[in-house]
Formats: sequence, C-alpha cells, structure tokens
Amino acid sequence: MSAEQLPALVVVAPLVAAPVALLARRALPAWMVATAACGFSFVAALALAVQVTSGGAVSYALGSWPPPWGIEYRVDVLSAFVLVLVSGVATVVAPFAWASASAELERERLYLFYALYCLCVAGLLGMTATGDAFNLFVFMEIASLSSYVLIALGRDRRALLSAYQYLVLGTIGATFYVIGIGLLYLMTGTLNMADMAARLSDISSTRPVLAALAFITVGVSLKLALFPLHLWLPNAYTYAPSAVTAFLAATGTKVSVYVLLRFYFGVFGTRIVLEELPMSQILLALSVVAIVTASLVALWQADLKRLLAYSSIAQIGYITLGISMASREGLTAAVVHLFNHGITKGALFLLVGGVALRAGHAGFDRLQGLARTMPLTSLGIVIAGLSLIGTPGTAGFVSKWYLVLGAIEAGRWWLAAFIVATSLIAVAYIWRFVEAAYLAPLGGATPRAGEAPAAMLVPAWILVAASVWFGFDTSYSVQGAARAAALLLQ
Amino acid sequence: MTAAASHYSYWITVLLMVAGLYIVIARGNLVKKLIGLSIFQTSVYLLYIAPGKLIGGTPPILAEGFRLYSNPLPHVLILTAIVVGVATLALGLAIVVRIREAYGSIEEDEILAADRAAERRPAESR
Amino acid sequence: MSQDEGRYWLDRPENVAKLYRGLWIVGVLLVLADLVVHRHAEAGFDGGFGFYGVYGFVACVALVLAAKLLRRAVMRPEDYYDR
Amino acid sequence: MIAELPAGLILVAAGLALPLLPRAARSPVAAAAPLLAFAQLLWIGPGYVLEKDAFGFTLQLVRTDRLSLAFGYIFTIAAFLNAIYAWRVREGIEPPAALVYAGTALAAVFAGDFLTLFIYWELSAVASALIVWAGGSARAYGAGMRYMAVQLGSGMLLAAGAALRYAEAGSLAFEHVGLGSPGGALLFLAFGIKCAFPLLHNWLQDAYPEASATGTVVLSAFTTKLSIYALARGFAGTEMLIWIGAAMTAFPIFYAVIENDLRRVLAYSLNNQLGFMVVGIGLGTDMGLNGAVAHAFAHILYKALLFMSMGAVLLRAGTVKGTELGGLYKSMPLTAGLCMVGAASISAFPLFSAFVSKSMVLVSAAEQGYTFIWLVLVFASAGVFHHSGIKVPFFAFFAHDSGIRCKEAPAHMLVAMALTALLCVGIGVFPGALYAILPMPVDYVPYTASHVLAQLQLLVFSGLAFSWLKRRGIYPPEMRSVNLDADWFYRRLGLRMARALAALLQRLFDAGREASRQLGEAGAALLERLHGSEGVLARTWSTGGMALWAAILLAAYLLLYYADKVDRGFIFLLILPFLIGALGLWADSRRRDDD
Repeated sequence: MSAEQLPALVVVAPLVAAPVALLARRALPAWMVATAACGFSFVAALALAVQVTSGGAVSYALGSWPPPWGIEYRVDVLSAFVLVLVSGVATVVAPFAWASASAELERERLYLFYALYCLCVAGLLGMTATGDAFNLFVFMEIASLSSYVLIALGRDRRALLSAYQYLVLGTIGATFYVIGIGLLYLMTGTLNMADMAARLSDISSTRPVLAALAFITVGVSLKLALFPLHLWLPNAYTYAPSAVTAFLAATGTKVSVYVLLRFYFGVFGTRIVLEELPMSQILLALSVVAIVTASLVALWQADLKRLLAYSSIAQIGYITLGISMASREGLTAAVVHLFNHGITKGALFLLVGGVALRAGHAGFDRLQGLARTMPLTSLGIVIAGLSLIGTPGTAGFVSKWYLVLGAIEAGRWWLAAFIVATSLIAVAYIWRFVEAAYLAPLGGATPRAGEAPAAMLVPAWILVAASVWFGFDTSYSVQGAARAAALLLQ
Repeated sequence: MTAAASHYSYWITVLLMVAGLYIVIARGNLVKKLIGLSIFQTSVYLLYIAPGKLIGGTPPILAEGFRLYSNPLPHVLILTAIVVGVATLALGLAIVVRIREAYGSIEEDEILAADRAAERRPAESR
Repeated sequence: MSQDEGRYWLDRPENVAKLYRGLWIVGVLLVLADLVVHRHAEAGFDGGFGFYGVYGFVACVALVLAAKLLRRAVMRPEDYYDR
Repeated sequence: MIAELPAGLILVAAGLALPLLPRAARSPVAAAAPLLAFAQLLWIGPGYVLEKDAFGFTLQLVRTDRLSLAFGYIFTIAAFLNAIYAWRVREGIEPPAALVYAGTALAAVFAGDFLTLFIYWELSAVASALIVWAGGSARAYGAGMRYMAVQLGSGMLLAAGAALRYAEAGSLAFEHVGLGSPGGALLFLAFGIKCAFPLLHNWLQDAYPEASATGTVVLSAFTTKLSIYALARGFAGTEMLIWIGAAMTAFPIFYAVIENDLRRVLAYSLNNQLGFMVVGIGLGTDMGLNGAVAHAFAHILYKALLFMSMGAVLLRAGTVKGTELGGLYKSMPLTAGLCMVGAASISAFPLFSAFVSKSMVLVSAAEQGYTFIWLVLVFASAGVFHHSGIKVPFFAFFAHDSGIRCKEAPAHMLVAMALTALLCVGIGVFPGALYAILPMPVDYVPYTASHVLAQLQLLVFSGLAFSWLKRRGIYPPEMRSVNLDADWFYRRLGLRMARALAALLQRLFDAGREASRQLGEAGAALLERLHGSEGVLARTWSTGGMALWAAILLAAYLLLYYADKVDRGFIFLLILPFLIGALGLWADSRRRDDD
C-alpha cells in the first residue's frame, strides 16, 4: 500500500463496509465491520497526516484520470487534520454505539444502523478528502441522507419531525451549494477546486461568481448551523440516538466548516471574499449574535442534551468568528477550535448518552444529585464542561487563547473582551449541571442503576482525557492548525 | 432577440427555484413541502443541462463533418443529482409515513401544536 | 465552675489588680530608661522622651473610641445577610 | 527526573493521588510531598530555568531566583506544617484540595511568564474555593461562591492584562511591569484583588472564617502571599502602593476591635499585616523589598500559628465567638501558651519574628522621608498588638470564665503548633538565617538598645491602654453581630439592585412583547404572527420558517455583493420572489386562521 492511495483508502474503507454490514444482516458482525472500517480509516488518516506534514499534499487520481479531467482526491495539511478528527471520533464512538444503540434500537434492525453509520462516516471523510467540487456534493448528500435516517431512529417521536426538518433544510443547503458549483462551472469549465481557483483569479468579481459565492455561503452555512440557519440543529441533536448525536456534533458541522474554509480561502481567495466584499463583517456579526443568543438560550434549557446542542451553536460561532478575522491567529483559532470543540462536545454527548441510557432522557429533573449515583459520568461532564468554558489546562482554553490573540492582533479590544465575557455564560450553564449533580440532594427521578456500562464510559473518558491532553500538549493540535492556517492564507 | 429572451432557460430555472422554495416555505403539509423541494431541486438540473447544449451542437462523438459538440459532462453530473434527488424524496416520504403513524397528521402546525401540548402537560401537573 | 473556684490564680480579682499595677511599673521604668539609653531617632521626632509610650497609649485609646463609633454605624444583627 | 518536575507539581501530583491511597498512607504522603519539594528547591537553587514550547510561545514553567525561592521555601514549609496540623483529616475534598492549592500557588511563584502564571493563578483559585466549600455549612457555600467569583474575576483581569501587556511589550515574560500602561494597570488590579487592597478586600474576611478548622490555616498562607510576590516582582517601587499599603494597615484594625468572630479578627489582622508588605514593595528600596519578603515569610508562620490555635479552639469548644469563649486556659493551657507565642510574634515583641522583619519596612519608610506613612505604620503596629496580640488570646483563653471545659488540643495539632512556634521564635532569635535568603543583601541590625526599648514602650503602653479601658468599662464589649464592610455593596446593595434591574427588565420585556404582539396584529410582524410569541429563539420552528431564513439570508448576501455593481432593476428582480413569498406566507396564515 503506497502513500498515494491513502486518500482514497480512507474514504473507501467505510464506504465498502456499509454494504458488507448490510449483507451481514446481524448486529454483531455488522458492528465489527463498522468498527474495523473506522479504525482502519483512522490509521490511514494518521498516516496521511504524517505524510502531508513532511512531504506536502498528497493527490490521488480516481480511475487514473489525471486532474482536472478526472476526480482528484487531494489531502493537504488542513484536510488531513479534519480527516484525523472525523475518523478518530468515529473510531471512539463505534464501541460506544454497541451498548448505546443496542439499548435504544430494535435488535433485528441494528445492522442497518451500523451500515448507515459507515455511510455517514464515509460521506464526511469523502467531503474532506475530495478535491472535486461536485464530488464533494455527492459525499455531502451521502453523509446527509444517512444522518437524516440516523436521527429519525431516535426513540422520541419528535425525532421524526426533527429528521424531516433537517432533511428539508439540509437539501435546501445542498442544493444551494450545487447551484453555486453550477455557476462556477459555467464560468470556469472545471470542477476541480485547485483548477477552479486558478481560473477564477481573473473573473472573480463577475456577477455569476458573486452569485455562486452567495449560494455556496448560504448552503454551507445551513449545513454548519450558522446563526440564523441553526434552527434545525437543536431538535436534531436532542432527539437523535446518543451515539448519533455525539458523532454528528463532533464531526458533522466541523466538516462543513472545513468546506467553508476550502471555498473561501482555497477557491474564491481571500482577496475577493474578505477584502472586496463585506464578508468578514457579515460573518463577524452573525458569529457574535450566534454566540450571545445561543449561549443565553442554552442557559434556560430544561434538558442537558438540548443545552449542549445550543452550546454547539455558540461554539460554532467562535469558529466562524476566527474565520472572520482572516488572520493567521484567527484561522489558527478557528481550525484548532474545530478540533478541540469536536472532541470536547463528543465527550459531553457520549457522557450524556450514558445518563440518557439510565434515565430515559437527560432532563435536569433526572440530574439532581447525579454525582452520587454516577460519579464518573458527572466528573467527566464537569471536566469536559471546563474545556467548553475554556478553563486553562483544557483544550478549550487553547482555542480561546488564540481567538483572543487574533482579536488583539487585529486591534479589536472589544472583541477580546467579548470572547472572555461570553465564556462567563458558558460558566453559568455548566454551573447548572454542577449545581444539579453535586449540590442538590438526590432527586426522585435520578437514575439509581449506577454508572453506564464500561463500553460507553471508556470511549467517553477517552475523549474527556483527550480534551485535557490537548490543553497541555498542543504540539499536534496547534501546530497542525497553524500549518493549515498558513496554507489557507497563501 | 433581447438578452432576456435569449436566456429564457435561466428564467425558467429561476422561476422553478423560487416556486419550489415558496412551496417549501408556505405549505404546511409535509408531502406538499417535499413536492416543493423536488421542484426546487429540478431547477438545478436545468441550470446545469441548458448551457451544455449548444445550438447546432451534436453528441460528442468524433466524426467527419461535425465540429460543434455539446458538453456531455453536465448530463452525467445531473444523472447523479437526480439519483440524489430521488433518494431524498423517497427518504422524505418514508419519514412522513412514520410521522403520520406517530402523530396521526401530516400538517406541520398540528404536529408542532401536539408537541407543544405534550411538553406543557408535565409542567402543569408538577 | 464552682468546683475550680479559687484553684486558678487568675480567678482572684486581687491578682489581676497586681498584674495591672505591675504592668504600670514596667511602663514607667521603660520610659525612665529613655534617660539612660541613647535613642536613635528614625523619623526625627521619635527620639523624644517617652514618645513611643505616649504614642502607643494615645493611639490605642483613640483606636478603641473610634471603633466604638464605627460600631454604631456598621453593626447589624448576626443574620443580617441571611435574611 | 525529579528536577525536571516543577516543585509545585510535586504537591499537585501528591494531592491528586491522595484520594486513591489507603487511608493510613494519606497523611504521611501529604506531609512528605512538601518536604520533597523543599529539598528540590534547595537543590536547584537560584538561576534555574525550565522552558517548554506551547501555544506557540516558549513558556518558562520554572524560573528560580532569590525572590521566588524565598517564597518557595516558606510555601513548602507552610504546606508541611498544614499537613501535620490536619493529620487526622483524611476524608473528603479538603486534604487533596489543600495540597493542590499549595502546589499551584508554589508553581505560580516560579512562573516565568504571564501565561503560566495565569494558569496556576486560576487553578489555585479553584482549589482554594473547594477548601472554603469544604467548611460544609450553608454560609460556607455562599461565601465560597462569592470567593470564587472574586478570585476568577482577578484571573480574568490578569488574563486581560497579560494580553494587553503582550500587545504593548511583545513579550509575556513576567518581569517588572509598572503602572505606565493599560496592561500594567489591569495586572495591578488583578494582583490587588488577590492582595485584598482596601475596598477589594472583603472576600478575605468573608470566606476564610467559613472554612473548617484546618481549612482556614491552609487558606491563610498562600493566596495573599502569592499576590505579594507578584506585586514585588511586577510593581516594586510603585509609589501608589505605599499609600494603599498604609491604608491597608490602618483600617482593618478598627474592624478587628469590634469583630466578634475571633477567626474573622485574625482575617482582619491578616489584611493589616499585608499592608506592611505592600508598603515595603511600594518603597522599592533594597531594605523595603527585603522587609516585605521577610515579613511575608514571618507572617505566614505566626498567622498560621494563630489560626491553628483558633482552629483547635473551634474543634474542642465548638465556637470561636468572643461572646461565648473565655477562661479556656484552664482546659487548654498548651494551646493558650502557643497562641500567645503567635500573638507575641505578630505584635513584634523582641525575640519574636515580626520584630526582625516589620521594622525593616518602618525604617525604610522613615529613611525615604515618608513621615506620615511612618506614623500610620507605628499606629497600626500598636493596633495589631491590641487586637491580635491581646484581644484574640484574651477573649479566647482569659476574660471572664465562660464555663466551657474541654480537652486539650489533639497531639498532632499541638505538634504542628509547637513546630510553628519554634520557627517564630527561631527567626526572632536568629534573624541572620532569615536575612540570608532575602532577595537583596541585608545591612540591618534589628537588636539595638534603642529599637528594643522603643518597641517595648510602644507595646507595653498599648497593653496598658487596653487594660485601662477595660477596667474603666470603656472597652466595647463583645457582641454577636455582623459588621458591615465593603462587601455590603455586593451582598446587599448589589443584590437589591440586581433584583430591581431584573424586575425592570421583566417589565420592559413584557412591554416589548405586548408591543410586538400589537405590531403582529397590525400585520407587520409576520413571523411573530405565524409562530406565536413565546421564546422565538428557543422553540421549535416550523420547517417553513427555517427555510425562509435561508431565503432571506441568500437575498441579503446577493444584495450586499451587488450593492455597488448593479442597477436597481436587477436588485428589484432579486427581491421580488421573496416579497411574493412573504406575501404568500401571510396570506396562507390568514387562510389558516379563518379555518
């Protein structure tokens, strides 16, 4: 196996695993295939990351058609970084899904769940690895369609409406995206992103190109749940099965952020997006509003899972805030927060999944005195919550640090103060959990069956440990992000 | 021919797009929404395919006497897009069936009202 | 309390009075020592006879009187903040 | 290997491991870890630097020099004494939190840059808040919350100041800062909060006395002295500190005279003692700085001793209220004696520790010509003797007999107190040992006949004033009470204002809602009308509403892009579909209302 084939292998492994899991028709083999495929992708992604760090971008021509005629898979520092996050989280969530999905779904149809999971992973990895704009759309739809079904599998009937709404919105988003690509294709005659960028440089201010930018921006904003296009997200995350929520929250929106970065900086170019158009101001305004409103809404949620969903919207706001700065620090912050928030939120949703397994759902009435019956789960939530706040010594601090640095570098003091101040809202909503779990007396509705099974607890704690680890050892996350930022700004 | 008339395919595209989106926004019936969504997606097919056809162009088969070819790539792309569209529609309808089973209705405002009522009930009894 | 009545030297008021008088004697002796010991002034005027004694006494009386006034202004029942 | 590990992290690691150890091993480990850290500090000595690359900076995790080492030594000694004192406390959050707290404070002292400092600053704040909470009462909970808020606020200011500083100076290195820049001002405020500057001081008197008997001892040692260190490092010679410090020495003693809770009296006197150190730092002379550091060193010991004795009283008698105590010397003679050693030390009796440290600050102030400051400091010295030296032992152990008969303090507490007392006297008798570790060379002889005589006069006549007032019945009696202090502003006024503000906001919000409802009825607020009026941002939207946002945003982007390129007709064409859509929506909603 040579390094040139890795970009394809990363994607192909889960893609092939999906029909295999389908054919297995039984839960256990399907699960094993899915886990193995995710693990394989993770290893391949790590190998790719090593490869691109030392030797530059890796390109793979699908079907041996050289780009720009054929479809090119192209992995550079940024995409390798996202690939590692997606496949890594997928690998951690897969063992969790065994215990969690078994409890939440019908046993006879479990194999379908794992097949869909593989498809979703393949879609997200494909979006990241491909260098072809239309191919990206296809993978986007693979990931989206499978995630609609996965969300609809939730136990609550509201999961159905959430999935439906997500389907409609997701399809509108994807269609907007493909309209944008169509306009770009009309103007450049190519679908290869690198080629497109080269050809766009002369005609970037023409009307169709600007329309394409608008369509792609709105389409991708829908997918990444940028305020005010976030409305599908809270319900989808709240009512989906726990494993699905954790996986999607950690990866789904992050890959969309990646797509946005790719198009802004890799295709349209900084000059047109951020200098000629008021793009950065719009993005900044939307991010600021997203952070404030979503954080405040989170504060009053009656359900921990829904609270975390709203907090995700706020955290995405921090990522887009970093993008809007369009500086080295800002982009580093965006990319590193994409990574750090992925693992932190993944950890939180996995732990909450454990609570939901024992209690039915994660409403605050079920959390009173939880620390007494589920001490490890509660502790994990607090630690990951600290990372969400951005406490020093956690991964979240690193992201916030670079955001503040970027704001200061740009001379925007109010923005630096804003970032610090809004972290206080995060303190408040995490405090609600601390208060309920640690300080309140044991409630009548609090689950008493003890900790979640080890198969769920161990993956969750791996991510908790990771969100602490990356607060101290930033050599991978920050250096990777900094390299990616440098690449984007070239 | 005026510019507007010569680009009539674009006008049809825009019309389909807006009509489809309008249905999605304005109609409360979940099935009608999906129909609107399909119309919306259809506009994209047209957007891609229309410019691929050149007036007087032939299928791209090299042969004596033909110098003007149509671009085949959009057709191929849209074939994929159609597959995606069909899959989306099928999945959407399947979900609507399940919604109908769970709520007994496919009117969105009724479903939302039912959810809201269900959320309020435990709060009042407390 | 009654069974250790008188067992402790300090419980008897006359002993406390003895201590009090003794302390005055020590104080007076210390001030008189100013005549013998060469005083090295720190701030200029503190080399004067009995400066520290007078300052200490006056300062503490003033402190306590001021604190009594302060108490009128700031004292609240013990459960003030709990209400 | 052990040299590679910052000394503070030895304590942190031991603290985190503590709950995992068998119960019998916990106290020995808690006592051994500070000794290990102390040995390591002795071994590496000044001039050691440990750097690590993180966050794109080179962080100085450890930077030793004479200033930081002096604080390092006393922090490890204090942690050791605390461990002995709390030998029997093996359960709960307090023992690990105490070690982590000491460890992070120690690590903060050796931080060579602001980022490292900030991290340990915040961690020590969290760990110490846990100790306050470990007090267990509802009051401890409330005080802990307020304490936490203040400490984290200080951290926030530190972070902001460090960021500004980075922008100003291009470096995060923790060196002399000065007040000349906005970054410096924020750092000054951050340090000032933790140092309990006047009006920023109340967290101290509020929280410390609510911790457990053992917890207060731990708390008294680290937080404020960490800030003294930080001020000495960053703001030596800042004249404003002289005035702030003088105010700090003077005003708490008035409160101390009328305070009933004896541990709160000690908290006020802690505040007052910090003032002497702050003045020394503000003077910035060699002798002033030496005095500040020496006084911090001595202060940690005798303040710990005083808190230890009151802790023992709390443990045995169940209260430390002046109104309820008295005559305890009969039951706890050893504790009473050790308490008086602490009292003599804080009052700066000759042969006790403060005599050799505090006087350096006074002499330095006089030499620099700050006569008024000098007078205030002498007054405060008399005042200290008055409340810490006389009032605390007097009301606890003497005064009128309260009738409480209890056991002597447990052996491990007596051992800890005896060791601490030994150190207090040792420093007083052999000041050379303390002077040898001070940051600057020392050229000061405390034991001159003149100095001894002056000090004795001052103290004896302060004592006479107390006895005279007491015998005349002028002395204010102990009363059960709460005394208002600067915390009233946030505990009462702030609370009331917040409530009033909340009510006002509620009213505004209601009015706004009513207004928008009326607007909606006029047909203007289309979305409002379609979706009812509760929690627009929080509730589940209909799919149509969501999709409408996508359309609106698309239109907005297109408009913005084309704004300067395109004729109005085109813009109109773009808006038209959405206008039609909005109209349709409205018509649709009307239709459904009619149904």
